[in-house]
Amino acid sequence: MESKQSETPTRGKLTKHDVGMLGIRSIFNQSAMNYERMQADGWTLAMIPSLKKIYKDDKKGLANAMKSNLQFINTNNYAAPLLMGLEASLEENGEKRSTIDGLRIALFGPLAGIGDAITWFTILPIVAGITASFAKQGSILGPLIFFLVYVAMFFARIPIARLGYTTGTKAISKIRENSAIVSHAASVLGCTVIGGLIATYVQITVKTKIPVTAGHTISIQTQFFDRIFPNILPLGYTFLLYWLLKKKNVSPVMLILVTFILAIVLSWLGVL
Amino acid sequence: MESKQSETPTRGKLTKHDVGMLGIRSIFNQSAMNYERMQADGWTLAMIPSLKKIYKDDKKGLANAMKSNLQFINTNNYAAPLLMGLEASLEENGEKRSTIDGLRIALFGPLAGIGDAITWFTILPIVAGITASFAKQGSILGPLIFFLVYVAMFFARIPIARLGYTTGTKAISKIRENSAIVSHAASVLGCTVIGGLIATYVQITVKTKIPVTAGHTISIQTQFFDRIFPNILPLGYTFLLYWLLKKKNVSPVMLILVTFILAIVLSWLGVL
Amino acid sequence: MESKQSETPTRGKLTKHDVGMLGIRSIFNQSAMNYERMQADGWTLAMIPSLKKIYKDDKKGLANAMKSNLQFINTNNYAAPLLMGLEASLEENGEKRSTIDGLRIALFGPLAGIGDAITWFTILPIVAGITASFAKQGSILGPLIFFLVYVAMFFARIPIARLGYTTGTKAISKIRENSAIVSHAASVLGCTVIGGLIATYVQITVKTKIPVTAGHTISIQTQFFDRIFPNILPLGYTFLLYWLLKKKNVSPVMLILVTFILAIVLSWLGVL
Amino acid sequence: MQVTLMQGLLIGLFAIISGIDFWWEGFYIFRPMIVCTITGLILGNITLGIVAAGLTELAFAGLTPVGGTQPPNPIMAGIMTVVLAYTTGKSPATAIGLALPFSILMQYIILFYYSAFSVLTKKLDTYAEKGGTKRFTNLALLPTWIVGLTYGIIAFLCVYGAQGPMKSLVNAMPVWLSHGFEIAGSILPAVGFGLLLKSMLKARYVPYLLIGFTAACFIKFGNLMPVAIIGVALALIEYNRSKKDAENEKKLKTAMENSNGGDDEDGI
Amino acid sequence: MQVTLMQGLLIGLFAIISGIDFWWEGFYIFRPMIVCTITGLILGNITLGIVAAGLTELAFAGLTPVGGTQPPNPIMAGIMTVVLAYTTGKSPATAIGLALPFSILMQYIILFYYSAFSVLTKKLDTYAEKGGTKRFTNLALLPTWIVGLTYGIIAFLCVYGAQGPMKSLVNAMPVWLSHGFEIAGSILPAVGFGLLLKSMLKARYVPYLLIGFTAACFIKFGNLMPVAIIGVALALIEYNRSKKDAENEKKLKTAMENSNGGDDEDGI
Amino acid sequence: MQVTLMQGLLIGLFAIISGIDFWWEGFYIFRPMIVCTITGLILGNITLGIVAAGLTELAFAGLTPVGGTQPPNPIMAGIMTVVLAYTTGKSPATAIGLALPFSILMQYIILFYYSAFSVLTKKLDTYAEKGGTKRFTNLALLPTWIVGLTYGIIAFLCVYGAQGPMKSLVNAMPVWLSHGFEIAGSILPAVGFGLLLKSMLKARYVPYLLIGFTAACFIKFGNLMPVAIIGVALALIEYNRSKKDAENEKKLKTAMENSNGGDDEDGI
Ligand SMILES: OC[C@H]1O[C@H](O)[C@@H](O)[C@@H](O)[C@@H]1O
Ligand SMILES: OC[C@H]1O[C@H](O)[C@@H](O)[C@@H](O)[C@@H]1O
Ligand SMILES: OC[C@H]1O[C@H](O)[C@@H](O)[C@@H](O)[C@@H]1O
Repeated sequence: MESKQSETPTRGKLTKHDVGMLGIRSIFNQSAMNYERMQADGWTLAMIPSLKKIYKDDKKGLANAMKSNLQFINTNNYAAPLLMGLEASLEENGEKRSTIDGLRIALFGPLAGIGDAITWFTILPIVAGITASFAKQGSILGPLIFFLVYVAMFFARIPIARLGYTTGTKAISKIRENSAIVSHAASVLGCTVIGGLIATYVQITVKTKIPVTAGHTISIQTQFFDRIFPNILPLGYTFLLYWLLKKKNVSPVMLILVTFILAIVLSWLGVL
Repeated sequence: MESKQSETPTRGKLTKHDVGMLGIRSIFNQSAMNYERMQADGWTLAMIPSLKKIYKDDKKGLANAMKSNLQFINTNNYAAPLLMGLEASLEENGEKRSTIDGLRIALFGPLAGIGDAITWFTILPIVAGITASFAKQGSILGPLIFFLVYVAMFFARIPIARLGYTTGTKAISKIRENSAIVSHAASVLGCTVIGGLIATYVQITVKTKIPVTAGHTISIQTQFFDRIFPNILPLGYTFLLYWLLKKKNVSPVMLILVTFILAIVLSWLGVL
Repeated sequence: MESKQSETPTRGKLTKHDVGMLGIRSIFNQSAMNYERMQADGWTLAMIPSLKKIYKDDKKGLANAMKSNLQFINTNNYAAPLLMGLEASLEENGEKRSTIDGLRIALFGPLAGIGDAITWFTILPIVAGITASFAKQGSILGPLIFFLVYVAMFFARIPIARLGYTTGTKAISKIRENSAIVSHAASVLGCTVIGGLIATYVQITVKTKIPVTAGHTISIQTQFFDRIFPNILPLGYTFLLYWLLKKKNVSPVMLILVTFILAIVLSWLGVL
Repeated sequence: MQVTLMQGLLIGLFAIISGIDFWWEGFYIFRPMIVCTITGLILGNITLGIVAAGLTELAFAGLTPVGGTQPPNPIMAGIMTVVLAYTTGKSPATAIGLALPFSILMQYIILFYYSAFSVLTKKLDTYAEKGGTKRFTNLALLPTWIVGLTYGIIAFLCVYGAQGPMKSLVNAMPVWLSHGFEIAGSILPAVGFGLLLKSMLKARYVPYLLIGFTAACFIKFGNLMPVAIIGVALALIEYNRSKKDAENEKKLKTAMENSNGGDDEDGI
Repeated sequence: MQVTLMQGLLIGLFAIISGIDFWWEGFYIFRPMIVCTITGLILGNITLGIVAAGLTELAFAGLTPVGGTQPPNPIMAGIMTVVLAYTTGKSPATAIGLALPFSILMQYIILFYYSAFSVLTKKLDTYAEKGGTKRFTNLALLPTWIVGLTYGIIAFLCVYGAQGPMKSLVNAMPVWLSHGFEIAGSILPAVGFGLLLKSMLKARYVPYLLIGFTAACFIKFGNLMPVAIIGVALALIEYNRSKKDAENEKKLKTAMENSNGGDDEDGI
Repeated sequence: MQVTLMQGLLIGLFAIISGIDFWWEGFYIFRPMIVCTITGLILGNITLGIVAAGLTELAFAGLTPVGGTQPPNPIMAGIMTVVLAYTTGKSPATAIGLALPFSILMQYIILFYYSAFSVLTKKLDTYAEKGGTKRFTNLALLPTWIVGLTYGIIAFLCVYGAQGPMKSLVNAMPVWLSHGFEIAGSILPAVGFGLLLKSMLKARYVPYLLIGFTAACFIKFGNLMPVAIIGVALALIEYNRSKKDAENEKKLKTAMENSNGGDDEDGI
């Protein structure tokens, strides 16, 4: 403890309002989105006022913290304030840089998986499905409810950031100890939902039919692939991409391009 | 061992017949059912002859045992003989009061969950479903089979009590050691089936429809709640009650009353 | 290590080609199939050239190895080359007889379960289902594809044998250590699929209907058994057989005969 | 048709017996399946009784007293369904609805008794402290006799004494009220489950509750067996695991004890 | 139509080849898909053969020899379905039923051989003890040749030699008998699964059996993949867990050994 | 109908605002539900806008930017669906298809920006090293303004400037091409999931991926809740287990340290 005190003699303290504002500022998370390090620049931008208050006159410390925050990150935008609040509390408490950076890096992936499943693939379809029922019949209630839900979602960033912050403050020692366990459980949840996402949101349907006799054809999709396992093509293609990304270091843009070209060519050939 | 011997110098031994009779006497379990301590009075009533035989002239010990048995208990009525048999064997063996009472208290909850799931929610619907097929067509086979099944169920109390007793006798040291494990596994099973019970046996269906345009309405139930998760209202209401019972110490009678009033008011308003 | 060297001073080494041939020879696995020790004789026959090469002039060792291989074994025929390759690598490395035999005996059961599930109950229905669609319309594509798939399956024995062999060679120490873990995981998978197999491939449907009133009957199957649990009779009968095999040491031929007689009698009575 | 005095008395007697059976949950002759049949028998139209038994039993399938709750009373429901069908000539299916108020009346009385019998607990404590088994027995059985008698009287009054007024009262009851009772009946199990959870649910069991709930939502089947079997499987897995853990901990403890520990203050 | 001698001999020859293939489970040309097609080819009506192949293959889909059981024989079923359709002019679908007795006849013969070949084991033991690989090989292959020959003879007799009598025998068979065989076929896999369980099932695997069974009961799909994938997932979870356990135990053991243990008698 | 200059400008303005909202993923006014409604309002036919909103929102339900991918652009799709339905008089359902090329055009532009903005990272590093928060902020916000402006210009041009040519271009586009884009859109999420897996998937998580996949294949439901709840249950089980493991390891470590270890080289 003493050693920490001497290391960071002048760490400032964030108020409840500061942390709330950090939640609001998490909106900047994608302000400079790019393929090199995704949200890293916007992330740092969001953190700046908090870091300034924490490091006060410690210019060196601030610069150091900013640089460390500029590492690759890509997470869900409603999970971001949680992680930002957590990070802020760790910074404030003068945790080691490696602990702070390690925790952020360990958590952004699982949080992306969980957050996407909750926001993009559960809340959005529910809200869209319900409000579209209204809208399709011309009722203004549709867009109105939709708007109100997402305004609420936006302001939820404030309590989410605070949650991250207090979790951090209250439980810094626990978190350091349990970070592996928390990230393990988060990965379990994340991988389960990604499995579900692949089955639900990637759609590949082969149109080709093999003519066997005059007037009779056999559908590759329904009489071949669907008999092996449902959604086997989406699973296979996702794993192909995973393999290319992980083992062959192919860039995502490349894969997007190839997917587009493939889709168009196969559409032209009448296969898809 | 020696210390136990000296403590309980004159413990009597139950015969096979005694234990069977204990099973039969478990019928008294609800004879004085009340909201203060549920089955405790009836439970003790059922245990009396066994306790008397075990404690023989040890008036003090008997009084002590009876008092200890008068603590709150509420379990399934086919699980009761099992627990009674188990308790009898522990008493007989002169186990510590705290062990005996601890085990009874640890097990009655899980056993209630499991027992209810088996008797009320599996056997009863099966037997009722099958015999009603007969009865609805006027065949006496319906009530006859129903009656025979439940006579058999009643006499099953005898072997159930013996099972509890021999488990106890044979495995007292094991049980003391494993009581935590057994109760843990029982709770896993119990909670799983209660989850299922909530989804199956609590039914709340909102009738309200929101008019959107002339002639078109949107159903709150099918187009809102059912799209979020099936049976979400039953789950939510059960958890509300759980929270009131556990954290706010509201009495069950109160909750039953409130539920009734709510149901009638909402029926009057046309919501349910 | 030294002690091993002295024990097996002249162990020969199999070439890649030898192991491939072992895979091909696994075809002999059932060449002398019988109820006393099932595939044991054919298994040994398949292993002979490999054993000869490994034991070279060590006549004693060869005889010993052959005898040990003549113990009861019954496994899936596409899993056999895997196990043979594994065994060959262990023999080559001069592992203790008890390790070799122990591993073979521990693994053949789980591998039978898994292999049967994959080959007999997954690949066969898929291939049969798909090719029958063609054949039923008279297209030669049906038998053709069927034939090609199984020719490929046959030659897959070569890489399967090599896989077993390299797994063994590379990981002998690991395998010795992990054999319990691997066999445990294999049993988990095996038992899961056998559970599925029982529900899918054993079919018992009671035809009896109980007349309740004039013109009305109640079906034992749909209104009784199916209401308790789907496929409850197949499960019960399989467990009865299991119990007879395990606890009463009844021979399988006996059970097959009894099953036949039962089926015919019950067919005659109109029960099945 | 009219119910004769003799029939009324017999039904009252049967109500006492089945009432005690329900109080004790003994032979399940309190279920509509038996109640309706016997009532039909007493009224001289057993076929009507049996048909009503089938219908009423199904209607009351989910209405159970689990966790110390009280559902609409199956005995009064069973008796009155048959009696009303017999006297008014309506179909048994319609009669079930008309019998509901009687069923709910009895439900309230039992609920009242559940609260009332709490007053006996003090006295029973005193007897127990003195080891007075005889007096304990007598007092602990008292509620049973009270309940039985109540059933007899209520049943007789409803069936015989108040045939006319009851009929008009039933007809006067607004739909929303009886519908309200019906709804309450299908929500009430929640109280029982809440009570069970109160005594069982710890944080570590939440996943199993979720699994059971989700399984029941998506497995369509007429009883709880599938969920129960999943529960058994999970419980066995946990049992084996915990046993292994316990063994390891034991070994660990032995190891720690052997290492004659001066620095034990770090151990948990 | 009549089957010529030449055709009969050719079918006999194919029966030898596919019979050995079935005995060895080699190339799966013993499945009706191939047997029917080739028989059709030999009889000069390949289209009939292919159509029969599709139908018979599906009918025999679940009839497998797992766990050392013998199902109704697919080769005789395949041959006779095509031959009977060809000679009697009935549709292949009807012919499948008529072919069943032949199929069951062959099933019995194989069952007999399974028992009979047990007599060879002693001799083989002796050869093995002496390391006599040559004589071992010859003897271990003998059953194969016997089985092959049997197939050839039976097939030829059924197809050519006994066309007339066979036809009348088939027609004389009562429905309950053939239905009985059919039923037996669909129960028989239970023996195989019982044998597998005998060698695999321990108390700790019961939960997985239950999970697999329940999953298969409620997941409607044409093959076992879904259950197998659930099994793979569970096996992987157990594998990772057991590995971790083993590591811990190793550490524990090291710890216990280090604590130079005088009081080791408490350890398990 | 024609779009007036004023209307074109207003739509351009709204495109800037919602474009920035999409870039930031802020208030979700970039979803077709809002975009169509506002566009309808500007064009003076809000009912058309709302109806189109319902249809387009559903059509774009699965098209999300997860994992850093870019789906066909929802803003341009929303604007052009309403505009094309308004100007050509076609039904909104048809107009969705016609609007797709505009949507894909914008998708490409954003994809280009994702690559292009990488050039800023070096400069931002320098600012950060010097702690220059002011300049850092300005530069980090620059992409946002560029993107916003681009939306405004493109939207104005498509809506007002190029009404005629656009119409003919749309009509000239072959079916296979637009179908190809459609297909690509429904495959693209795979890239996002691949990216997520890249950062999360280790061997020990494969079973959970399989369970999630299989569950989603066989549980028919409109959203991911069931799978998510199963995932939560499994995660909680693993959490409790890992915690217990960690405690045991801690104890073990204490034990090992206490046994003042000379032979530590065996420990792992
Ligand atoms: O729920 C446990 C238990 O609660 C009450 O005591 C009774 O309703 C029993 O029928 C039930 O089994
Ligand atoms: O069940 C294991 C195994 O048993 C027998 O040996 C044969 O029927 C094989 O086809 C099967 O794979
Ligand atoms: O997948 C994580 C994350 O990836 C990108 O940054 C964006 O598309 C977010 O919407 C998404 O949540």
